[in-house]
Amino acid sequence: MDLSVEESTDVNAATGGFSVHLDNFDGPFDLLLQLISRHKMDITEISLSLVTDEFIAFIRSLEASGEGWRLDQATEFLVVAATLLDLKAARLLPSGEIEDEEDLALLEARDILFARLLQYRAFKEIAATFNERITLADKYFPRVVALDPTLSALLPEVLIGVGPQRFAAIAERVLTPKVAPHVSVEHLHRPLVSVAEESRLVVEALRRSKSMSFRNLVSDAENTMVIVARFLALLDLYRQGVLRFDQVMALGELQISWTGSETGEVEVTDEFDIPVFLENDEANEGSVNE
Amino acid sequence: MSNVEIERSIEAILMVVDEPVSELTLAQVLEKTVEEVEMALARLETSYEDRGFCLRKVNGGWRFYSSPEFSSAVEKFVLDGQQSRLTQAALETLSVIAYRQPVSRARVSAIRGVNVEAVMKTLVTRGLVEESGLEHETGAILYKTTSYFLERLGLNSLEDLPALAPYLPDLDGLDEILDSLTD
Amino acid sequence: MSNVEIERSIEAILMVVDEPVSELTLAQVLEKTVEEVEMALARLETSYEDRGFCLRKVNGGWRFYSSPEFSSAVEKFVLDGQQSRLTQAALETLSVIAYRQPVSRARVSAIRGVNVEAVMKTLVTRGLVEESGLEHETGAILYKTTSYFLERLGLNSLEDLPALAPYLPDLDGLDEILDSLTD
Repeated sequence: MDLSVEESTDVNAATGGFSVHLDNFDGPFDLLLQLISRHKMDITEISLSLVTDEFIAFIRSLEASGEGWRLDQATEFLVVAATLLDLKAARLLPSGEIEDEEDLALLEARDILFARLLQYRAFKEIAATFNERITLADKYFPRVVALDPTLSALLPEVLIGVGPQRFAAIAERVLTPKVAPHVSVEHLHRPLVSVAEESRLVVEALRRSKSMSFRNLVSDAENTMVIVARFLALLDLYRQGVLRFDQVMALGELQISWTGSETGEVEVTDEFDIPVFLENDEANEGSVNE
Repeated sequence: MSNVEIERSIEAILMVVDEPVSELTLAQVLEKTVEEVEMALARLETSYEDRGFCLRKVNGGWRFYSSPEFSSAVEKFVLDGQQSRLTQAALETLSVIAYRQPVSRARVSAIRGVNVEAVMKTLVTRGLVEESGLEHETGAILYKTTSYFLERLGLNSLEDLPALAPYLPDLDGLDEILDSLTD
Repeated sequence: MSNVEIERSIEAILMVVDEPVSELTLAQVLEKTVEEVEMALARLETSYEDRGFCLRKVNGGWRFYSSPEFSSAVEKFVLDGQQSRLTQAALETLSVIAYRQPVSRARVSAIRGVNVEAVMKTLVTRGLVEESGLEHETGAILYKTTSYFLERLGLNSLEDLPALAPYLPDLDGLDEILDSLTD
């Protein structure tokens, strides 16, 4: 992901705002490290508020960028941002002795964040040495030569060492694509059903028939989600006063009659279609940008 | 058999092998002790210092390699084996696995602060990382590096990995705190 | 490029190249005259006089060989039981060739995820695998198993190889999967 962000804030009014230029950042730790190292600062409380401002500005700009951001990244960013914000708030308050539990918790949160950051930085630096090693290792070419015919004639009979069945099992294992195991999450990703869309279908059907049973109205529904969506649409339309429910007895047939206009736009709600995200790691599988 | 004869015999053998040979195998063939063979190998290693080739121990075995300074000349002959480069994300993930193995994907993810699923797949597909049983408590799949990983890094064994200590400040109990956090 | 550099470059090349290399080829690669290369080779030849290997010109090309004085050590190494049993890497490569023949080395490499050059050479040397024409599009050498392979596995014909699970992707499908993973 390449992002170049220009952000002006009044937080740093004295210097007339600042801009953030970051390339190829990879998660919140990565970003924090970049911010800290760009200011050539120790990870100290003094630098915290400046770094916090930049971090938050970065998150705002991500939001504003229109391309949105991924849930798993977003939650990580938010956790880090919230911790930073807490720490910044503590900086703004008059300094004094640690008085209560909350101050202690704040200090602990800072230590934990820094510890994780230090750990990440350690592996990032190691990764650089790995890269150097691989680059160097690629420059050594091994001597790989066939045995001289006079010598290969001396070789004892080769021992394959396994029978045909075992041999086939090896082939099967080698030929099977090496794909990391993957927990299917398709059941968590039911195709989204839009209440607004179903609402339009319901209005259309009712205008045509004037009166329908709920059973008929959902007879062509592919799954339960559609049935639920149409029911929600009915409730919303009822609230707008364009239809009437009749149910002779409890749990009996639900009859719906259209009382609204013959033509024209019916206001369609979108309150049911606002995405709700599950805070579940598995639900975001495969949606990472690496 | 004199020291020089041991050295010359080792040279003669390594000139015909197509895969790395361990000190033990050489010792058995030459009817010498492993120590004698090790010393001979060390002397040979030094004697090639100004040559266009060298002797290296990678992944537990010895063989001849061309010297890296002359790789550009060699590359004109050896078109094969040009490996595609690993991304920064793959390198970072690989280094976490190398130092924390066996390790679950969730833990690697926690240390890097991002979802590592796609990167882990790439590393497994490239043969650098493989499964290594299940974590006792959680049942999560554990991963470790392969012997091909050692070859690619030109390492003899995992013990030759650079120490993590200089990179990771030795704060008292840091590892324990981190463990409890990332579990 | 100094005389020493010419010598070192030649050493590096000859150490890893399997086929004998002519003076002309070396001269072209190093951008030197044939005379300069000849003189460098002569100096190198002399410099190996007390080594366990030597440089020899065979069939118009130069190549490293073990010195004849140490042939008994080399023969003992070759005859040693170590060499008669196939390694796991060789077995895996052999199984890919057996079930996907005729197949190029690049394809076997792609399936196994590692460079198989050394192992393929072993399999050819051991008479289990042989060349079988060229791939139409790429001109790459194709390999197939030999009748000696069938004999050693105790089979009458390739049709007697146990069938693999039907769900395994064929080569084309597999390549796509591999591509998509390593992108």
